[in-house]
Amino acid sequence: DGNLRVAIPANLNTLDAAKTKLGEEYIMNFLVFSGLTEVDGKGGVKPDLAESWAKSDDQKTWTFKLRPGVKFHDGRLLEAEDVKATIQRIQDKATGSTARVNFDIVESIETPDKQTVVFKLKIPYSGFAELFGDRQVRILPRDKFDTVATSPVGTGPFIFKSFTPGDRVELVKNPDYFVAGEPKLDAITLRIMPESAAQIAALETGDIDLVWNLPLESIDQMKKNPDVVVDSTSTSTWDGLIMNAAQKPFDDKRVRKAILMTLDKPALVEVALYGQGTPTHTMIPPSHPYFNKDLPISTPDIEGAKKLLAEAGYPNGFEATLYVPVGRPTRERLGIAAKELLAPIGIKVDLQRVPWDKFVKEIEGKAAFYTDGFFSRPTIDTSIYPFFHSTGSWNTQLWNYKNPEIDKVLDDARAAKTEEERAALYNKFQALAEDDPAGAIPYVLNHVNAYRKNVKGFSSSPMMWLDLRETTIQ
Amino acid sequence: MPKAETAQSAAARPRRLWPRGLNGKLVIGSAVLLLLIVVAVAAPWIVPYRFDEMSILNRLKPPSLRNWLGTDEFGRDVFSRTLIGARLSLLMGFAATAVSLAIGVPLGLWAGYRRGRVDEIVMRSTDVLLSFPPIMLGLLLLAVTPPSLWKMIVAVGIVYVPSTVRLTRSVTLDLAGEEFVQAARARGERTSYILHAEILPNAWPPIMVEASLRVTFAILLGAALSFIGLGAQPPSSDWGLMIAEARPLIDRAPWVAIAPGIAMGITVIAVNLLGDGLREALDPRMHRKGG
Amino acid sequence: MTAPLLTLDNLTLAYQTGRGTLRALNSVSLGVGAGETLAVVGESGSGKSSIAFATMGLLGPEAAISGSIRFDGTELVGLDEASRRDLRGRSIGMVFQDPFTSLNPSLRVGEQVAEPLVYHQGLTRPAALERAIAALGEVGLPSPRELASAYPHQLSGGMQQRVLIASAIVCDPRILILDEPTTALDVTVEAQILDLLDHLRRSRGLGMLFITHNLGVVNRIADRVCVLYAGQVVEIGAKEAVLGRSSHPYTKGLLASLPQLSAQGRSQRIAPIPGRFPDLVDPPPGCIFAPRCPFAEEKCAAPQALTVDDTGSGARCWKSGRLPGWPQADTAPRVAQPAGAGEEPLLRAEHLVKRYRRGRIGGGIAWTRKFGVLPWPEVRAEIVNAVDDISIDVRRGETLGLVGESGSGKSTLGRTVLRLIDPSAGRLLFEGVDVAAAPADDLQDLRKRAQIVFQNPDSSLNPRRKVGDAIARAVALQTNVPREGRRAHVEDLLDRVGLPRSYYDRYPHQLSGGEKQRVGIARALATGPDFIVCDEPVSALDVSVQATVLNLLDELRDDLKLSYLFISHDLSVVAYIADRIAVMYSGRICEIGDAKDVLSPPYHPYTQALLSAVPLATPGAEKSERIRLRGDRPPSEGERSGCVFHTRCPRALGDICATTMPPLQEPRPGHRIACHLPLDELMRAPSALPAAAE
Amino acid sequence: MAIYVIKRLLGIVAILAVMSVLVFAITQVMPGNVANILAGQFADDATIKAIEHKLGLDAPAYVQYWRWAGGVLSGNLGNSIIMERPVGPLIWEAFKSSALLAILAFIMVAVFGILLGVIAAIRQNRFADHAVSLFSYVGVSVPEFFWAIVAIIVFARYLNWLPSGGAGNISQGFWVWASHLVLPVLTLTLTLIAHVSRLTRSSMIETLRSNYVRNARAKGLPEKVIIRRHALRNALLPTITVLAIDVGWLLGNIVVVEAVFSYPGIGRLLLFAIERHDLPLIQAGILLIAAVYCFANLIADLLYAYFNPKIRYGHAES
Ligand SMILES: Nc1ncnc2c1ncn2[C@@H]1O[C@H](COP(=O)(O)OP(=O)(O)OP(=O)(O)O)[C@@H](O)[C@H]1O
Ligand SMILES: Nc1ncnc2c1ncn2[C@@H]1O[C@H](COP(=O)(O)OP(=O)(O)OP(=O)(O)O)[C@@H](O)[C@H]1O
Ligand SMILES: [Mg+2]
Ligand SMILES: [Mg+2]
Repeated sequence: DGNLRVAIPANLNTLDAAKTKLGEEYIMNFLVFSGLTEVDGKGGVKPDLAESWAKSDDQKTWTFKLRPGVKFHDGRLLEAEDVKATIQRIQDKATGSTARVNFDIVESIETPDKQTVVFKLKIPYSGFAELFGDRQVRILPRDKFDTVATSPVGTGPFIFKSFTPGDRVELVKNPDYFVAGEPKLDAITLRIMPESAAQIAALETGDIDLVWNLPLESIDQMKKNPDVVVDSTSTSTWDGLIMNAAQKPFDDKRVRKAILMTLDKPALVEVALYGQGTPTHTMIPPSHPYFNKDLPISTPDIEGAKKLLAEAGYPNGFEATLYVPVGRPTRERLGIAAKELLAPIGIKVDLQRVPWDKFVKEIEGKAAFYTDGFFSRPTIDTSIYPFFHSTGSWNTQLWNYKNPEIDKVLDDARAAKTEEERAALYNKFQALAEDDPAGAIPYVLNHVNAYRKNVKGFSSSPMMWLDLRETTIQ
Repeated sequence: MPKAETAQSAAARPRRLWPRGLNGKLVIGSAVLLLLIVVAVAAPWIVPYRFDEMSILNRLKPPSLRNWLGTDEFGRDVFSRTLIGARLSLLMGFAATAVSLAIGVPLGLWAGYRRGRVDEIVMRSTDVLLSFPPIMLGLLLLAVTPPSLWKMIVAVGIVYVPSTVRLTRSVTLDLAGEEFVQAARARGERTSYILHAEILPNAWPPIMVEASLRVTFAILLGAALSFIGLGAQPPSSDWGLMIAEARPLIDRAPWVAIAPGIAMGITVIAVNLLGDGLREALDPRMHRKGG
Repeated sequence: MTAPLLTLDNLTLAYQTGRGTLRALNSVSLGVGAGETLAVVGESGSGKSSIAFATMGLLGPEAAISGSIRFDGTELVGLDEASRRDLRGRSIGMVFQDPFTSLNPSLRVGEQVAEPLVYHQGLTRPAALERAIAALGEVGLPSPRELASAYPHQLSGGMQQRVLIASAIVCDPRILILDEPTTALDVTVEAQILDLLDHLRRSRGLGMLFITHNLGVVNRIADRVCVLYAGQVVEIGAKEAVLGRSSHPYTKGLLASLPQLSAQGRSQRIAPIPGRFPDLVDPPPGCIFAPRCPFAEEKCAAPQALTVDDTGSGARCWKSGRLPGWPQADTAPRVAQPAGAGEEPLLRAEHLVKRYRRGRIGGGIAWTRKFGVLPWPEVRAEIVNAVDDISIDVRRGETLGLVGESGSGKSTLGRTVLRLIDPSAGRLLFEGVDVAAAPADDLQDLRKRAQIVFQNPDSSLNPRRKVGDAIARAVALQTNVPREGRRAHVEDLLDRVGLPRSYYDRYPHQLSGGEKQRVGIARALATGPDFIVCDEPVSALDVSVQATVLNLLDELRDDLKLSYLFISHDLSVVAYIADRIAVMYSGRICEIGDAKDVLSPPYHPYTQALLSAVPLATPGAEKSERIRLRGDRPPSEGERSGCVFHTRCPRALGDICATTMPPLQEPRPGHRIACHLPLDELMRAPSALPAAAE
Repeated sequence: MAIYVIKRLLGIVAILAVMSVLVFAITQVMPGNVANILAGQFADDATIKAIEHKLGLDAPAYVQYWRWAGGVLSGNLGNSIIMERPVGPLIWEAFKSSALLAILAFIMVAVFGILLGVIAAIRQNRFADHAVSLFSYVGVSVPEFFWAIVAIIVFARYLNWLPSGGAGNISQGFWVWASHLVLPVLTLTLTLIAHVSRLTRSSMIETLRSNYVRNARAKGLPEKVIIRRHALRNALLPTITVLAIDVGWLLGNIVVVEAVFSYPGIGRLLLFAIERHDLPLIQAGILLIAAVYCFANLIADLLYAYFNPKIRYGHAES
């Protein structure tokens, strides 16, 4: 039958798209809901619920035209008011949506008619349409906000049927999906299976058709199985050593640079990712058109690093506590490897594993030195600006990085009118960031799915969600 | 005269302080455990490699002459890590038991000897603690503060306090009725002296037997907590954490999980043997003569 | 003599132990005929139970057996398990010593009695149960039908023992083996059981192999007696011959060790058997009794043979025909204590009360109002009146004996007067100072001057301490002997109680029962007390050891001018040692007075019953009239009005006994009897003691 | 007896009340509260404040507790803060799944534990005894997650006999449903059975040496009857108590086993709640588990009393 069974590793906290924070939840966002626009992960923006959009010349007024006749799963027609209410809900701090910061720039929302939404921005912003392709920015029916967390109603290709916490989510085909002929599957079951051994066994025995985000260490093994296809794609999800420039000794760019120079990036890809990743300069993945190909991936230079440290006043190195979050294995491994790699230049690392919630509350954005990592974001600007611009919302919390040259490059890129111009600016940004690193970003991760041979029409998305609209089972 | 009778049958079988003939379980158990302790203590000097020495090229290698038990995902020598892990796991087991004894035994002695209200309060508190399934209590306690080995030791120790209190109390209740305790009171001893010099030495054997079995529970509970992520902190690693971390690799590099698993198995079995042996050796009922 | 049903021939039994092979039985030969009672007596460890187990085939794998056991022509040694099982219960019944643990706690007694019928005679369960009920009736249990559905713990010890007997005889066995069937029971109950057994033997023609260590019991029940010492039969023969004209030194010694019960009081010290029971792993060569025998000569170094004459009597001693009487004790004769009537008593208890609360699972719950309003559930506890309004005094240099059945509250009283237990009410004057309610810290004087010796040699010493240290601790606490002098002081004390000084460094398990008891006495003496509570100090000991300890206590009293509160359930022991006797029943004193007054009429009915129940070891010392109490188990719970004894009193008057507290009558000064019966009525009671022995 | 049960029930209620305060207090001092988690990474204080306010977490602790307790008293367990759904049905569903697992495992442990123990006792120091000892030693010597993973690899992956995890639905047919339970139940049983079998063994050995068994032998009863009627009944008394204690272990082990076998039970739910500080869920989960445990103990005590006439019929004077 046309029921695709998918294994996901963790339970969902919420089904409310605005509040989602986990990869597993994002899968749901794209299966059940739609956004105004869709980002293809290669920088392109496509229409989704919005048929078309236009921006004013000052890039401050954005007008979206909704696709007509789109129905929510409960049968009601989508209206502009729904879009407005959805965005306003995201803007409400009490909702606790991580997408809120993106909409700080919105001054007002108007709905001149049922098919039109007009956004007035406080600043010019060329990437505004891309924001609507973001994970949390799914359009919800404005009369169902109360129940969306438990029984979501959207406009997406699949209709939510049931959720047994800890066990499974069941979805069925949306016959009224606004793209004709899609989806092709009749139903989807997301099975929650935390133990990788269990996932693999289930896939191999055919209990499961697809394992989402296959554990990296199982990939080699999985590839040997003739019944299984392992599909890998490069993402801009990255891990890094966060160094807080507001705290000693990382306030000195030479220290940061010395640490970066010590890291053997290809080796870290091996150790932390079992090879399932790509060394990079910043979060721009090598597969991206903006990636600076002229800049070589740095090779370890112990002597050079020692010299820099000595210049910075640490001829014998120093001691530092490196925090790693428990339950994020790639970042744990990165931390453990870093401890070893930094030893030759005299940096003695005291490694501390911290439970996730404590890590979020007490370490992230507060400690001087820790490993962390971030999901791919829909646009290069949203991936970089918040982290590297001195006013970037995450920069101020993460590493307090200030580099006027980078600020200027990033601002220019926002206002850039052509692709070439933007590409050049981002190339320059990478060179600057390599010279004056904020932290050490050794690699971007691959996203790997494994599925049985009879699953067709599936390809892994660099954004790590599951696009199952074209997928079929034979 | 029931009392006179018990006296007679007791007279017929002299109370034994220590086993006359050593039993096999006791000998094997203590020999293996002793060996383990020696290895654990000496581990830093006898391991072929540093336990956290990584070699990326050399990772997940199967057992060989170079790495007797193979290497793990960071290319660390599993044999060395297993030996070093013995320190943490044994420390965990013994220290947690020690904690539970340090808290539980005095409380149990006190409650059993004083009876009355003190007893009531202590027993009701243990009732509450006992109503938490062990792992839950550990979880809740550990969730409060950042994990670290000593906190885990304390948490696991606290998990076992109620049962220690109960056991000590019941032994004390029995002993408090013994005539040598009455005699001590008759010559005007203080309560503290009676508790530590008259009752405690005689309460030790059953407590020790229980405690030795509890060491194994503590090791296993510690492993379960490590599994959940609240245990030992890497790169140092107890066996539980080693198994937990090696688990995704189990079919790719089974030796990484099997080595600490077997080490743990041996330890637990040794302690169990020791405990059972002690129980058989110390429990006079086990030696009851045929008639 | 009929042809024996059960014959043991050259039975030898060895246990494999950690220390080596233990020869528990050595060529034992004896026989029991139908309708005949053979009593096997001997000290603890002499191998009595081993005979029983060997006969029943209940020995463990550690036992190696040789010789022959024949039952009705069948050889039992080496018999296969199935045939043995067939004999057990069907042809040979057995009753064990301890009724409290010999019944399955989770089966109704009726079923336990009926069981053998089902398996041996193939009866259906209901039919078997009917027969079991009949058997329960036959052993004298009241309302057997109801009793059959009771659980063992609901019965008293005496009743349990009857149930055991019923289950042993229900299949009509021809031989009944009884292993100390009355040792765990009170004398009054023991007397009932002995009567019952006697009756059964007569009515059913049972052959009985009766094992006991009590020569009095032997005298009551046996036709023939077999005296066992260290696994050897040392003397065998008709009861009159063995007990009356004993021809083996060991038998003589046993008899001489018994305190004699007589109204005459005492002046002669008892003469115990010296020495210690041999180690059976490494027994002495030659005559096994020679090391302890006062008549031993060189010739005794050879092993002795048992020579049995044609009446079936004989002794394992070459001198047997020519032995003189057992030597008198060589110690000084006892000093009679002056009455010391006028002076202030050392210890005086006035209206002393100790109640225990005993909660009961599933027991009552009462709703009371807490703080006047809140309904509050309260568990209704049972009140045990362990000591119920008792007034006694103990004068200087005097021994007050306290007798009573088990559970009558003797120990509680003894411990309460020492303030080891806090009394619930009443006054307690030690040398005129009230210590009943004094805070624990003010008791130092009492702790120094009043001490206690316990019953149980095993539990009275801390097994983890050297005996010397245990004594030294008391010296350190309560005397001002300087630290350096303590060891010497303790060694002096060990001397005093007749232990070698080297025992200072021994642990309790390295001592025999009698030695431990001596250590207990030395410990009590360490504080230099004036008053010692002796709580059944000899009850757990064999007669010969008991005798030496009694002598020791007696001597100490004379030497050190001690006062004793001497607790025992054995009237002969109390009669031997006490100047005055208090008889206790269910928490109350029913009679108190000078020893000779209490031991001669007028008696309290309870005293009379106690006295007539005591089995005496002298053949022919038949009592003029036996008084038997109904039932057993004195109730001590709840609110009690009237005489506590009225439920069992053979002479109860009627309602008045149940409702009104009996008055205290004083036939002679200092002799008080609490009874409703008028004095002259009490006076008319015949003496319960045998007519003055000599 | 009824009164005793009522008393015990009141006791359980009291224990649960105390425990709820305790759990509440512990969650109050846990680092990181649910608002931080809801707000996500790098949320500013204002956002956290806003969320706290919306959830009423800014009220004083006692008010929060009272709000919760008031709800519980009126039969409302509150909503899971994270999942935004009522705790009652959520817990109940998970509880039912876990209960199934726990009950099956418990039955296995009880039946086979006792059986093995009895066999070992009867064949003391012979082959069967040693085999049982070895089996139980091995069973307890390694943590349950190790066995669970081994079981998955052997039975699910290589032999492909049984599903590797998850819960079956009875609508998929009985065998599908049952096959999902086999491995978790097996794992739970393996780690607990030793406790029971060893205790049964030693108490059986002890009763076989008791005076009343000796007396039964003296009555010439067949060995089978002696073991069944006389020894077993009494030997099982301590086992009952141990089984109750094992319920506690079972409830603990279930957390781990559920995680490995992706079994949607209360253990995982609770772990999930603790990780996210979802107080109403934590409270309800812990109290439910504690209640189960208390009831298990109560039932054990009642059974103990039932099988022990000394308690059932009050005790005689000693
Ligand atoms: N199963 C056994 N293993 C080793 N020694 C035993 C065993 N049973 C009895 N003995 C020893 O054998 C000797 C005789 O024991 P037995 O029980 O027959 O004596 P008893 O006369 O019945 O003593 P008591 O009056 O104490 O019951 C004792 O020294 C005892 O310690
Ligand atoms: N701690 C206690 N709690 C409750 N009841 C008790 C306690 N101690 C003794 N009793 C009860 O008090 C009564 C008297 O006991 P006590 O030990 O004084 O009797 P006894 O005459 O010394 O008996 P025995 O001859 O058996 O030593 C008994 O019914 C006993 O069960
Ligand atoms: Mg005996
Ligand atoms: Mg007593």
